[in-house]
Amino acid sequence: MTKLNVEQIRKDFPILKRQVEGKQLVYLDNAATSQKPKVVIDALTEYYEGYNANIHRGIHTLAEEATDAYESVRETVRAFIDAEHTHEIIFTSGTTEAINLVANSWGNANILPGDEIVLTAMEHHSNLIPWQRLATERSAKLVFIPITEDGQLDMAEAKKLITDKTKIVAVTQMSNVFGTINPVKELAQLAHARGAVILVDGAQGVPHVKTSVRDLDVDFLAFSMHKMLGPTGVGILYGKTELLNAMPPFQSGGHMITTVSREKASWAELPWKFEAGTRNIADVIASGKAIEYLSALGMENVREHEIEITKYALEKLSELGDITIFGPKDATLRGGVIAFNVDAIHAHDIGQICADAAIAVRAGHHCCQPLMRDLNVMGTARASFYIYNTKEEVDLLFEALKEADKVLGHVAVR
Amino acid sequence: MTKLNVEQIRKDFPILKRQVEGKQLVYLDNAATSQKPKVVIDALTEYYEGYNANIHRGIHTLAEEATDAYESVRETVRAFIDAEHTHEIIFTSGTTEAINLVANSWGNANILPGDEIVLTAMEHHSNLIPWQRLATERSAKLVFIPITEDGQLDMAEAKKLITDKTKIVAVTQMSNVFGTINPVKELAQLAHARGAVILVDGAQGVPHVKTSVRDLDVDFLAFSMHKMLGPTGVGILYGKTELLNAMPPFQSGGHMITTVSREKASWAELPWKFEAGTRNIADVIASGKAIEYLSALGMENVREHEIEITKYALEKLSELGDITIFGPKDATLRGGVIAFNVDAIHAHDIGQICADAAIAVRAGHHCCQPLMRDLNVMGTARASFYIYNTKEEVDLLFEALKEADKVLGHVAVR
Amino acid sequence: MSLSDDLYRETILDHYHHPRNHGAIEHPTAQVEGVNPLCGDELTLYLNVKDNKIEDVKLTAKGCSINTASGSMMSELLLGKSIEEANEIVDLFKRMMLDKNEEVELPDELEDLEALRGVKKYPVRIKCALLPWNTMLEGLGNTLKSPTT
Amino acid sequence: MSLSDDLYRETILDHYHHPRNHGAIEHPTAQVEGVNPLCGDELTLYLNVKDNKIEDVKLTAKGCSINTASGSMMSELLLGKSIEEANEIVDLFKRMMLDKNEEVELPDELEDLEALRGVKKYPVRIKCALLPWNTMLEGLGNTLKSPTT
Ligand SMILES: Cc1ncc(COP(=O)(O)O)c(C=O)c1O
Ligand SMILES: Cc1ncc(COP(=O)(O)O)c(C=O)c1O
Repeated sequence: MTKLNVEQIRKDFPILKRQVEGKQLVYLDNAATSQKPKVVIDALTEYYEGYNANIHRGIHTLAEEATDAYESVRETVRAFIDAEHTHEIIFTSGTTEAINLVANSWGNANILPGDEIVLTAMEHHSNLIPWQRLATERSAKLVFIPITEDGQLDMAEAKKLITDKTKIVAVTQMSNVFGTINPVKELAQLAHARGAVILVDGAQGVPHVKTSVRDLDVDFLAFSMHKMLGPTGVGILYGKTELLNAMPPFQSGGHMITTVSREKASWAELPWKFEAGTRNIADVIASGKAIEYLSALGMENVREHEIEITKYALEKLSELGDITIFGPKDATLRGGVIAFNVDAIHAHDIGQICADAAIAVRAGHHCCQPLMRDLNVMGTARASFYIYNTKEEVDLLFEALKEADKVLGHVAVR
Repeated sequence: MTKLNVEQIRKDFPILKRQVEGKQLVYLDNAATSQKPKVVIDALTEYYEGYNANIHRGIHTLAEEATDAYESVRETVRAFIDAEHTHEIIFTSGTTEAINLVANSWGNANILPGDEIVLTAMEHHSNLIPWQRLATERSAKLVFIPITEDGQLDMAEAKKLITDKTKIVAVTQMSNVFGTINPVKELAQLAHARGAVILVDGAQGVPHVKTSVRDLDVDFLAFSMHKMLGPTGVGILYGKTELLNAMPPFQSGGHMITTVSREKASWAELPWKFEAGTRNIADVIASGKAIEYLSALGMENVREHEIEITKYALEKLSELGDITIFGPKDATLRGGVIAFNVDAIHAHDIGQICADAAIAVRAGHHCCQPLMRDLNVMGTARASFYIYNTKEEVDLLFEALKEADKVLGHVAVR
Repeated sequence: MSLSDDLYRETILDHYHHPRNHGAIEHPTAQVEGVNPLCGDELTLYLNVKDNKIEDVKLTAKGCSINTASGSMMSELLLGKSIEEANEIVDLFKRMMLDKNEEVELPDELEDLEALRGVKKYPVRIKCALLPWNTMLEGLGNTLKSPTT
Repeated sequence: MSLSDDLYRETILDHYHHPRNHGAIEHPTAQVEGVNPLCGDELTLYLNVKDNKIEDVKLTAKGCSINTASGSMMSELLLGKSIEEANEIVDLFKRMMLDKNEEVELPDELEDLEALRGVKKYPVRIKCALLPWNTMLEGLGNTLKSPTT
């Protein structure tokens, strides 16, 4: 057994008691969004029942309390990802907004015609489409690092593709399809050696792998709190001070200015320059509790648990003769995300049969249509694990897949 | 007494029981953010403890339930503002994002050098800076409708300033300083007569005044749920179908596409085209409860209550000889927002003395620096009311202001 | 009631495992592609309409069980029907699938389609069931526009 | 403890109502503007430094009570001090206001400044209290750069 006391952890998540049509919920859709422990849910109630107020500039007591609570989460996040400065932490509405912010603000200031933007073949739409639009607007070129047979980045190709023309490398820390954990530190070195910057999409990585922006030496890191025990509606953008300082604001409105006349405005200091309008105060405060919860468990222990359950699942599911599992075979090279297909059964049908067994898995293209095309599949089913998942749940998944294979399998592909 | 049962309503808001250093909280900072009834807070807990899941495309039960709950709020909002179609309701992170979306997406597609953007002298920074930036980028011109002595729009000037050069009129429905309710319907007619569109900043208006986008015939309406009993982190953009259809997406990422290749993507239908990435699912669902709560009270009754308390406050506060109250004298012309200064006392000092009496008011420029300059003040104090405020609370404010005047007043201006 | 007993019950599984009218028509009077971009399901419908009558219909589908079964049932029911009759049946089926109040009843001759009613519990999959039918509507429209080619 | 007894207690109110060294110096050795953009507070500081000594200091301020009182106290305490002494006092005061652990103690001669310690409960207003002192730092720096003009 690993160092996580999973039985104890499960008690902290009220939703895990949920029954679906009489059956105990088995939640294996964590790559889409994680469940939330009671401390996080309670933080919302405490805020709204105790000290809800708009932050910054308020002099009254509630406003002081709310401002304090909100701003202190910045420090919690800074410590969690080992950033140098608190002002390098920007609260956004999600990974997607964080990446849009960089593509828009940094991109428009730095990308010129002919420049190259290096992505990988396994990017989520959120780390692809903003760059497509930037490239189109500024006549830049997208370059894709290809992937190997077992879903890893082809680093030999990466070395060739990252050149003096490269202005930015934008890469996912962990694939939401393969589970592959990419060599971000090495990519950062390659980028920096060519004078390029690197943005890391940490939506899947940060919740599962201990992440130090200083050790990895990345310039931007984007991630979403809802995938790591936090509420919906909060994302984080980390950026290095010099880069953030040189960037114009993305959105504009209240609280991101110092002085405003009718014709022009000057921008506030970091981090407020990038936080226009009333923020998602309650959810940021609750996000702090999510990070504290994860830190108390220890990210090394989280990782160890996930390796163990992933290893078990890879072995168990392989017992189904008809299954295709994507991504690295070795659980230590990947996070707890397993995309698979059973026989020629449509992923939706697998999802549905699992749902009938109260097992939540995802089915579809996982916001990775280009990758699906490369893999020559219309979609896959996907099971993804987190701190509260057990081997018994993997066994239940296995049973449901056997059932699917029995009912729907062995069809001549039409 | 009005038709609102304020005593009953107060019981629905847990925070109103709060004591600040032994004194009963008096919350008069509603224009910054409102408090939340228990049904809204409980909706968050119910979601996270019962059916938290990422929406759209999910086949499992929780995902179906979450998608249903999220999408049904769109219909709730549609009905509340009397829009024609549900797909005209876009969920954003706030008024600020909603206006940035239009300034960016509609603006870049429609504003050419020499075009004019008509604003008013009383706009909030959120409905000013996005247009400043657009105007700068596209060499367009900002035109400001001036205000009269008592804080109303000078409509004679408006008629002259809205011309064939005007491409958009962007105006606040209610001033967050004066409380003035602007003649939006008339402005919409003026704009449309010149072939321009109109965007209404409803951040202050929609929470307090029954609003029908069809009756007003506005093209865009932006507002924030946190100012109308909802949680932080949710705004609404209403837009007419033809306009929204013709606009490119603002942010891009997951869920706002139909097909994506490496090089390009095609956009989903309305409303999803404008909702990139994982949405603020829990808070949107809770926002539905906030609107249901307001609808059950009846917006006419909300308005009636606010007129009554504003009338009372205008009279009561005027008893302080040294007070300057901004905005219309007639309570039926304004919402429940009263900005004022007492003697030459700095607004921060007023705010602080009120805070000592457990009274939450705001002090400063209220994100309206250009207006402050026009009024020749550094800032003002501001009390703002909502459905749970009472005349007794106005009396307490009055006492605190008397105290402030005694302790700090009568200073020669330096 | 679980899908294993309900959604995938016998009729559907039968049509899924043995889809009727599977294949292509070499010289169809109409040929239409249907796509459900959300899940990637694809389908090609071939029609042979002569003298206002559906003389032949064939389908090749790449989709889930619902999609395949729904297309198979449709082909069986519409073969031999007049364009007006076909339109009426499509219309009735679509109304059954989209109506929230369960007020649409099917005549006996369409009772196979009852098996698809269970899909309504799963909004995401209603589109899968409708894809063949919407594609058919397009095919019938094309046919009408050029009735003799 | 409420501000009426605490933050605004006697010393502060005294300095607010009767600010010391209020006004301008006609030919100062240094003149600096200070602004707190967040609340709009403005302040002009005039210094007359000769032979490394603050011979005269005057202030005109447009700000809140804290800002005014803080500037007034500062002017009283720094008048007649050497630049080094002044810098030390500014430094000590800033540390007192910014230190979270309440470890900074003030010597008896600066005891008036104790009155401002209460402001620390109100983070928004710490900036108001610091504005005159930060402006002074700038003034002393300017003076140092051109010590004989
Ligand atoms: C008139 C007006 N417009 C816009 C806003 C901005 O709203 P939000 O901060 O919720 O984006 C506000 C709120 O402060 C406002 O009062
Ligand atoms: C790898 C990856 N990047 C980006 C995202 C987008 O995150 P969000 O939807 O929270 O903005 C996701 C989540 O779906 C993801 O898995």
